[in-house]
Amino acid sequence: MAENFRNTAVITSVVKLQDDIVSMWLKDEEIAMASKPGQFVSFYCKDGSRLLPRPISICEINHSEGTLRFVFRLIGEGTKEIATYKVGDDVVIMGPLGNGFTLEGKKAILIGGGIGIPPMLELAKQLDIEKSIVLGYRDVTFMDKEFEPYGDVYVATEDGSTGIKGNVIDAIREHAIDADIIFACGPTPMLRGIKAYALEHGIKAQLSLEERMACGIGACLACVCKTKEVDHHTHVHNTRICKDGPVFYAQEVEL
Amino acid sequence: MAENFRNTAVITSVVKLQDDIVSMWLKDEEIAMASKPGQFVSFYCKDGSRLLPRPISICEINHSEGTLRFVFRLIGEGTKEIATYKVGDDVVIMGPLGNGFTLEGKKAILIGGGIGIPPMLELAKQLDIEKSIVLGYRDVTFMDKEFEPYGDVYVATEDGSTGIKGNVIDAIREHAIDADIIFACGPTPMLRGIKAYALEHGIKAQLSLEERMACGIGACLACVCKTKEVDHHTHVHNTRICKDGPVFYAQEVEL
Amino acid sequence: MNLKVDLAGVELNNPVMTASGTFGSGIEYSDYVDLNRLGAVVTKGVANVPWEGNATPRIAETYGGMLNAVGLQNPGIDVFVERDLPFLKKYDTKVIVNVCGRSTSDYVEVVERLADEAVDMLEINISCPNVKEGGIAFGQNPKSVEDITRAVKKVAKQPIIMKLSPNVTDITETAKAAEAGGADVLSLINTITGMKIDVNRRNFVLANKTGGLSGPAIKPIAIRMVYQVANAVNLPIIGMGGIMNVEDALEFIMAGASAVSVGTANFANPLATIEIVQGLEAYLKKNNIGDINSLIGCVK
Amino acid sequence: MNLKVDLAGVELNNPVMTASGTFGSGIEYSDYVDLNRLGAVVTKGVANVPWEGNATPRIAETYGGMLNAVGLQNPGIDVFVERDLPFLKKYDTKVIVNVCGRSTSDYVEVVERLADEAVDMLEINISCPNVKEGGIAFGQNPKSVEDITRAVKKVAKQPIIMKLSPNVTDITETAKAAEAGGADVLSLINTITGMKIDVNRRNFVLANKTGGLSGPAIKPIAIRMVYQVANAVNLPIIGMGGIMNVEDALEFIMAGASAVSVGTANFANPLATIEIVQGLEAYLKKNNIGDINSLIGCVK
Ligand SMILES: Cc1cc2nc3c(=O)[nH]c(=O)nc-3n(C[C@H](O)[C@H](O)[C@H](O)COP(=O)(O)OP(=O)(O)OC[C@H]3O[C@@H](n4cnc5c(N)ncnc54)[C@H](O)[C@@H]3O)c2cc1C
Ligand SMILES: Cc1cc2nc3c(=O)[nH]c(=O)nc-3n(C[C@H](O)[C@H](O)[C@H](O)COP(=O)(O)OP(=O)(O)OC[C@H]3O[C@@H](n4cnc5c(N)ncnc54)[C@H](O)[C@@H]3O)c2cc1C
Ligand SMILES: Cc1cc2nc3c(=O)[nH]c(=O)nc-3n(C[C@H](O)[C@H](O)[C@H](O)COP(=O)(O)O)c2cc1C
Ligand SMILES: Cc1cc2nc3c(=O)[nH]c(=O)nc-3n(C[C@H](O)[C@H](O)[C@H](O)COP(=O)(O)O)c2cc1C
Ligand code: FES
Ligand code: FES
Repeated sequence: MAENFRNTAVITSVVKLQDDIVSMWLKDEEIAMASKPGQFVSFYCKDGSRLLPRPISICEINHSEGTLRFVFRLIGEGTKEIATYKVGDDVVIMGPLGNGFTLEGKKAILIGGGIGIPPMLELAKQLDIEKSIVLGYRDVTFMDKEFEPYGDVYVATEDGSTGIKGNVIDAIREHAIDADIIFACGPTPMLRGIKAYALEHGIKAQLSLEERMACGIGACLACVCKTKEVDHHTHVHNTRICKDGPVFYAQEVEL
Repeated sequence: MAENFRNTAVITSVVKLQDDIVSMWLKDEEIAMASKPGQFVSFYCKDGSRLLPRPISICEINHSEGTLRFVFRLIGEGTKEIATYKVGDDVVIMGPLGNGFTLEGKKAILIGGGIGIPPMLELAKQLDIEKSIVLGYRDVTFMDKEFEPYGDVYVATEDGSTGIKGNVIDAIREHAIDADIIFACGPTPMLRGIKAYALEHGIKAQLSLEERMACGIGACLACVCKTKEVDHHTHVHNTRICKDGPVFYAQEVEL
Repeated sequence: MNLKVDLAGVELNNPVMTASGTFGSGIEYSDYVDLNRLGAVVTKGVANVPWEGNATPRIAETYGGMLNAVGLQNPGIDVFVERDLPFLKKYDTKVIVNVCGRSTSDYVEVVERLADEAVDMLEINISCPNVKEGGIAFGQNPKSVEDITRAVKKVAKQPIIMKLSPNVTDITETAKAAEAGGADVLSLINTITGMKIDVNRRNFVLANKTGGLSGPAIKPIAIRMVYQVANAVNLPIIGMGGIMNVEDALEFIMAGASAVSVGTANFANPLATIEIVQGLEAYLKKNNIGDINSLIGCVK
Repeated sequence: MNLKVDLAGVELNNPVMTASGTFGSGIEYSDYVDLNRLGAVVTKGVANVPWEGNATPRIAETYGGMLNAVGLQNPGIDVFVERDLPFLKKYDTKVIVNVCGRSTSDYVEVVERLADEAVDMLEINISCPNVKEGGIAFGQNPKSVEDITRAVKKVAKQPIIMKLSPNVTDITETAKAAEAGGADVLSLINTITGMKIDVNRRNFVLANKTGGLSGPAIKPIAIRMVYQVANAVNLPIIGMGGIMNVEDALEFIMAGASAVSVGTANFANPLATIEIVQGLEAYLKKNNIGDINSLIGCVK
């Protein structure tokens, strides 16, 4: 048996970070105990018109209380539904899913872009090495203060309203941040840039990818990404993000 | 403009009368003010997988408080959903719909069968003439005590556990109840029996019918019943229960 | 900002219409909807004589949709012309009469009868799955689609919309047949034949056994068919099938529909049509689009 | 109380199976579902060689359903036989291998290769809407359905299930063609071709543009087709399309299916199959029915 569960969790806190970003804590001891940074959880909507689970990354884990935190953006009807839940409400979730980050290296850069920032928080807490944290936003920042206890935080915004104007790579260059390992989550163009940067500088990089999912557990082959080598499951060049990822080494995947 | 509205009402009370029967009060002043006995209201489910409104008869009207009472049986997913709503919750309803009972006669029998009993309550309150009230159940009774202030109440149960053993017609015969007008709501076989009884005894009868509905307002022609004369809408022999009913004189309709 | 669209020379104030059979002749919904705000009202199917329709139950709810087997109950063209048309003419909206028949001559009779009436367009329903004769059987055969279209066009004074059935292997074949027969506009999709069984009563839910499936459940099929037809013929298309909100309407328009019809959604929300008109205005404004026509078929 | 059903001589412990492509080879779901409790596991489509499948996005949610255009990514028959079959043989459930191909010889090759393997039945997928060659094009043409069935039957040692496409005008024609070709069992329905457009990005949601619609949205269509086919041929039927719960499964059985496959529901609820097995037991008990076979096709 894999260490994952489909449970009815209870909501212990809901806070709006921005108009369209919600932070939510759920209590589920089994899932919390089994979780590690970089893994995700499938949220099942209550409305019957929405059948597929919504994958949301684990943002923080409180092992002693058996709780998990998720931070998500309201994109469509599913995330909007979940955002209406109140403290004490039930929600069916399945997890933890995926492989998560491998804790390694001596000196790390943690990079989060937009709604890819939340999963970096638990990683920042658990990764016990020297860390620089680079956060990229379009404009308004969120959660950046929460990273401060765990390392030097550098912010980049596209409109230049906070930190340096530009993207996360601009911030890394600007501040000449060096490292032997990169951990990153964010939009594909950002990950593509990070992959190029990492290869160029000979830095190992773990990238967390995203794709539309149906089963969330590796059965339906909806969520594949192109791989350099033949993948172990189908023996083609398509590996399952939900099961074999979402975290891959940069050189393993084609972005 | 017809005197009906599509509004978001607020639930002011929810009580279980039996395992599968719920009594619910809603506050909506417009609809309450416009309502009369025998009319119904369309309830719209929140779950997106259920598109069609659920027609539920008005059981009681409190004009001064602007509230309405509904009593319904949990049949399928829709009524089960509505039964989960709590005091303070919203519910979208449209109404009042249909024609309602015509208050007339000198001496009436009000007959309710099963879940056709609730709509007779407001009628009993508003119909200011001599009244016998005959209530038919399969086994366990509900609401029978609530009718006592308004007339002599006779109960019939199929299993004989309360009142006489048999159906409402048996009860009427048994107690030799006479009248110049019958008002009835209940399952079709019961209404068929009442129609026969009324014709046989030369008593006028207003029957409240039921059929599956889509629009609830007379546009889709889903909810017709066979009529004796050519109907005024389509000029065939099918009249719309939602718009031209649900209450018909016994001789108008074929059951 | 322009919401006006053109259907074979008929200019609609906006692309939002009602789907035949879900809106009566507009009278009942006029309590909730200002008909002046609609691009067109499409009436319930009208035949040459009154039709009784099918036995009840005529409808059944399904997951995200519904089945209907109303069977085209209608008062016939005479009552329609005397009672319903005068009502509709009071409004600043186009009037499209949906025509049903059991034979080609039935259709032709209604079309002739309406030739000099104040009707903007006629929609020929050759795709109703709920009647034994006519209806869907016509609509599944390219040859008969072409023949009926030609027969109707011969007597019609208004532009003719042929309403296609989705119950076919390849809808572009019937679409091309209608085009060959001289159709001015195509509308699609009519309902998809379905069935529901009540497992407790162990019987069909509908008296007619089968019914036509409509509602948001079928939208992806309808979008695919509109896209296919838009890329196969040179006629304007009225898209329908599961439109609940403005996003759905836009999907049809982007797939190639010049106008859209809203059906089942009226039952779930009587204000659906109006909300969609308002939603289109808001979408154009938000995205800085001057003319809705620039969105028609924009996704290739 | 008997839940056992027979499919062309293969006895299933109960009529509940998994729908091809939604359950992998059972490995992943075995964390949630005791495979011993299932009547059969139907594997993802397997071809003669590995297939890459389509580009992503491969799926899109729709109202009460989903579209998929996975495109039959699979490791090919060799890996399947070495890795997946031994896993499945550990369980007390029937193993049905779903076979896909781009040409008749592809299908034949896989069927031959499996002839002496511990496989109970083969399901031939001639109805996948998501591949350019083979798949649906075969399944829409009665002649080619018959030919492929015959070709496959010639080399098959296990009973052959032909999986029919719903994207046809009259499914009884392809059903009869499969029967004429010697099919032992029919399964229906595969997905219905659909499309979704993202109105904000103004583009198709799926990389493949179209995909196959599945889920409860399509159930009424599937029930109708199972009923039609059950009344047109003399073969056992495996019914599927939108089964979410025991009532849905019973609808298919009463319409004429001897067994049912659960697909999209696994995504919404990984325990769906097991809950349906339990639900069937409860239904029989509650209604005092001794044998589920008495319900097959009981609604006429
Ligand atoms: C491994 C993983 C982790 C994620 N973690 C987070 C997170 O921590 N916070 C967060 O805000 N978002 C996260 N996402 C994205 C999140 O899953 C989508 O934003 C969400 O599913 C949208 O659902 P919706 O109903 O609001 O939107 P809709 O667009 O209405 O959804 C329709 C369908 O598309 C799918 N979908 C839409 N956008 C995405 C997307 N970007 N990725 C995958 N599926 C999508 C939905 O799941 C649903 O099936 C993650 C995605 C993946 C794959
Ligand atoms: C005019 C009128 C007044 C009614 N008043 C009451 C009342 O006061 N109390 C009460 O308990 N019930 C009443 N009913 C019946 C009630 O509408 C149904 O029990 C209810 O719609 C079932 O919904 P569901 O989702 O629980 O059941 P499901 O069976 O899951 O419903 C599926 C579909 O069938 C329709 N349907 C199912 N049963 C009926 C039915 N008996 N009549 C009409 N449509 C049905 C539903 O509306 C829905 O569209 C009334 C019906 C009508 C027509
Ligand atoms: C209750 C009902 C009655 C209908 N009657 C007709 C009709 O008379 N003529 C016709 O062409 N289509 C008729 N239709 C089909 C609709 O016009 C429309 O094509 C179909 O319902 C798909 O759209 P929707 O999903 O928005 O409802 C009817 C549909 C419903 C639900
Ligand atoms: C993601 C996905 C993949 C599928 N892959 C296959 C396949 O490989 N072979 C096949 O015959 N059918 C395939 N199907 C079709 C299903 O087996 C089934 O026929 C269809 O989904 C209808 O059932 P459902 O509504 O329960 O999902 C697939 C369906 C889905 C949703
Ligand atoms: S979502 Fe099914 S394999 Fe990843
Ligand atoms: S429900 Fe539409 S006419 Fe009565």
